[in-house]
Amino acid sequence: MRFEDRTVCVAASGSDAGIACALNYLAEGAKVVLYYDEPERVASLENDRLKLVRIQDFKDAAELISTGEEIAREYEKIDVCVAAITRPDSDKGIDMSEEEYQEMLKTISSGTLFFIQPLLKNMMDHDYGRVAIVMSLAGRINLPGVSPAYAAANASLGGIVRNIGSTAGVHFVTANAVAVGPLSDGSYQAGTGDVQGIIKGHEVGTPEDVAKACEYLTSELASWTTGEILDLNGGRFMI
Amino acid sequence: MQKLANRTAVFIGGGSAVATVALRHFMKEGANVLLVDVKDEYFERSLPERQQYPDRIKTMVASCTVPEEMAQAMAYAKEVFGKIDILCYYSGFHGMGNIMTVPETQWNIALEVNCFGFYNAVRAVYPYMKENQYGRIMNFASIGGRANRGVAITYATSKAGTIGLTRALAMALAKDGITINSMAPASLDTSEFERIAEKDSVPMKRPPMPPPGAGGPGGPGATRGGSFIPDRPIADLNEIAHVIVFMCSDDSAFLTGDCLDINGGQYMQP
Amino acid sequence: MRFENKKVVIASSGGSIGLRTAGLMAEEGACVALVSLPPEGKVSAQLTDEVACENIVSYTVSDFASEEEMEALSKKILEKIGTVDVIVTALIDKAPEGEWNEISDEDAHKTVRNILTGAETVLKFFLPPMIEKESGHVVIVTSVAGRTNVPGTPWPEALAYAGLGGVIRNGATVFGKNSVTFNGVAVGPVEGMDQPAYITENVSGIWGRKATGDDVANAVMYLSDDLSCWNTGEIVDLNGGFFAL
Amino acid sequence: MNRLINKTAVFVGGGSSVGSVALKSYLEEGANVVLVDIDEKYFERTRELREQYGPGRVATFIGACTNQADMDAAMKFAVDTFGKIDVLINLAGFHGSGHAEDIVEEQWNLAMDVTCSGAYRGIMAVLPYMKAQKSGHIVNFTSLGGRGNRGVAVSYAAWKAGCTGMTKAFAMALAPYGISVTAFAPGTLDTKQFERIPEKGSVPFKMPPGGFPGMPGFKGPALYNGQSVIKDRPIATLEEIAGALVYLGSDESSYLTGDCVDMNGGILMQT
Repeated sequence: MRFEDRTVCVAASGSDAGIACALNYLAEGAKVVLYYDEPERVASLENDRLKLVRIQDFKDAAELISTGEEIAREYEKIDVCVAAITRPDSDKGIDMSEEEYQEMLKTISSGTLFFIQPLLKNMMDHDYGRVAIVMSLAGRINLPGVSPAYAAANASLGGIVRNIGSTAGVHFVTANAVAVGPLSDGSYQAGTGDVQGIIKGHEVGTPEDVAKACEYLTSELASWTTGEILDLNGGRFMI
Repeated sequence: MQKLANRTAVFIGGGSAVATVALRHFMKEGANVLLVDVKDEYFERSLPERQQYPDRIKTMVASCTVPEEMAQAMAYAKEVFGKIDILCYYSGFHGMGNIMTVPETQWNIALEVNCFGFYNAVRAVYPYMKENQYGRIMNFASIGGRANRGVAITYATSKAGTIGLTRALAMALAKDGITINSMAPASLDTSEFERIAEKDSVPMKRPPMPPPGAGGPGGPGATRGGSFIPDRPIADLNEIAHVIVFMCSDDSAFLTGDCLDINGGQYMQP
Repeated sequence: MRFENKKVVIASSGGSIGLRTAGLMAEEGACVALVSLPPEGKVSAQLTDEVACENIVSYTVSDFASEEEMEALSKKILEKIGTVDVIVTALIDKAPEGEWNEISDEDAHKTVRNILTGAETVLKFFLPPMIEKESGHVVIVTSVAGRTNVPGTPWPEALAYAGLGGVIRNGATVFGKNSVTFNGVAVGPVEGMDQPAYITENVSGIWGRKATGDDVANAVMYLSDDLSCWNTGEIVDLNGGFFAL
Repeated sequence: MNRLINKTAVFVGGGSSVGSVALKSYLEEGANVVLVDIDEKYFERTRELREQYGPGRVATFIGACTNQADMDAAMKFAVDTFGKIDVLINLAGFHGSGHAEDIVEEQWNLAMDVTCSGAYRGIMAVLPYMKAQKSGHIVNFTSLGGRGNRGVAVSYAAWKAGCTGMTKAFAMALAPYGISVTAFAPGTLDTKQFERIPEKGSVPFKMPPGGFPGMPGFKGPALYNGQSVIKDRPIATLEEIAGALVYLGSDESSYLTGDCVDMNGGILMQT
């Protein structure tokens, strides 16, 4: 059991990737706190080591910070923090209204940062921490049919990862990202082009693939990998 | 739950320090391993493991630069273990000099070992992996080929070339369910093992590690990246083995053609 | 005149990139030595009628990767132009088509030699003047096939073009202390170049047109401009939006 | 000296030090320029230069990139003054202060609103004009802080990276109209020649906890240096930055789109 005495906080919104991560950490023996804002995604989850936390609005920094501080007090030591917050990309592209634009950025970018903030403070206090952020490939490479807001939000996640890696490394906290192509549950779309993988028999990424990649990036032995973005897209884009 | 249960791996350059530590992890995860290297002397490093698991570790002397020897190695692995699932390519060659001082021989050896040797190994293992429509291939490149490092020109060019080669082969072999990835670690802590000079290498006058900011072979910013993790300027080999286990297990089923950077934050690709 | 009395050496295996770079730089006042493969009358003929200016001297060499030939040629060129301010390499080669494991070792080595070892050998013999006077620019024209996955790329070409990326970064790092900058331009399909099918068909930029020799020449001139001496290790992705990192 | 003959450029955040020096290069290359910024005092930096070239070549406009109406008005003013817009350079940016574990939401939102949304609003405002003429160059001025391992504020790193990412989406969306969109990410700039004007709403920057590699007081291994590899050249001069902006704004780079061009002395060499 690779995460036996570890406490893991996962934020899942707009995709099953976060749910798969939580299940994977539970299977590996961890105590898991799962933030969610879509009840139907967590309806079937049942485990004594799992704590479900309902978030009203991932755009609300105050709610995320107070929830995080409460979780940190309750569990005293947070070890791993995985953010898988996304929104479907609108097909309006550059005709997106200012409200839709703000909604996209505030949910994906601000939601991810303020989910991580209180937990990161706890990790830095006891000099151990692993942060993994799931982002879309659209934030990393130029794809046709991607709205600028969706690309900006996901690209900012890459900036957050590199910044945490550069500044929190001195407290043994590493931060990495998994850049995924479209997943089998329809989340993390990446524009209108053909972005399917090329591996025979496994052309579309699944939430479990993301869970395994996050497990790799957040395990104890991944202590020297930081600021890296793992391109999990089945060989569609190799950089 | 073991990640490599009854998988068979072939380690080309299996006598290297990294391969020996990775071997321990592969044993823990339940794999069988054939170690292939150019001299028997390399295999002394893994003597304890070989004594503990006599039937799960085999060794063979073969050179990655000779296609026939690679074919023989793969045939031997098939004969002993019945199938081949994983290929790990650890062979490497540093070479020496910069663009103006590099001898042509060293340049050619570096390309031969780091790039064409990997191709020879992949071509030799392909039939066995195509048979099962399953394969995990790992190519051990380096940050020297990926970022601004003041290393020898032979090393930087051949490692950058082998990362490009990995992408091309990943595209070609994806149709058979085979994933190929390269990894680019920074400096490694191989102090546990006594250093054996690389075959045909000319002893490079390795400058003592200059303090940061001092003019080393590269400019002020180039000599040594240094990591963001305290007391950890270089990698522990178990961390590198952890990456190799991930790249060779089913966990990385959807990852191919990628180059994984393990460098403590010295180089963060945008 | 951006390149007033600058001495430029261009190593090109033929086609519009070498030609237009020579032409545009000469128009901006540079004195250019254009080295290319046996022209069979192709390159020099195009050159004379297109750009009738005496600043460009054309040389031919049979193998860029042969040290003897390049040493002799570099002596001859340096005697004529005295020193070197800018080196531009634009070497391409076509690996044979066919299944990845059916490319003969000999063909594979030939392709890597012509693209990668050739560029390194050119630099080996034309860098010394730059190192002595502690200023200069090197621009290596490479391909998008060396930067990312272009479907159908023969592996020897992917290897060679990716290796050029290594030459650029290592050269930039090692010779930064001599204030010499190394940069690259990763091109996709270009008008007037004899390019393999996987580039012209699979690298579909969004402009719906190929780059022209002038586009590439302008990028090369940006990277070798005196105003770019803090720009090193950079590779400009000039492929019309197929791949942009 | 005519790489931008009878082109019209709009610099959003043109009062910055980069904008002031780029103005000189653009005017020398024959372009008309409109500087847009939030306060008259920013334009003091280029007073003599603007007087030397006169209102026929350079104009100023007070407008905030945090407000779409201001941006629309600025673009209309530019078209009314010079007849068209060929180049838009988004120079406005906001550092913000604080790191991932302690940044306050207000600083984070300001950086988002100026660095990323500011460029977005500038592009949306100029779009009708560039679509009509079926040509144009848009350059987003981002930074090495958003691209590599730098110890900058998390708001700066995140939103400069966001702006670079957004550039790629705009490049793909606007190519059918013949508009190229590129990002330019320089390293540290030498702005000593201008007296520093603190950004509106900014809070003094504090070093990351435990210091930062290469700086005194860093608790990590002392091996990190992460500086320029070029001798005696730790930072960029504004003339070099202006030279790059001339290339990116001129028709010489009309085939280049979506790419982020770096100028950082080899600190980060994107592979």
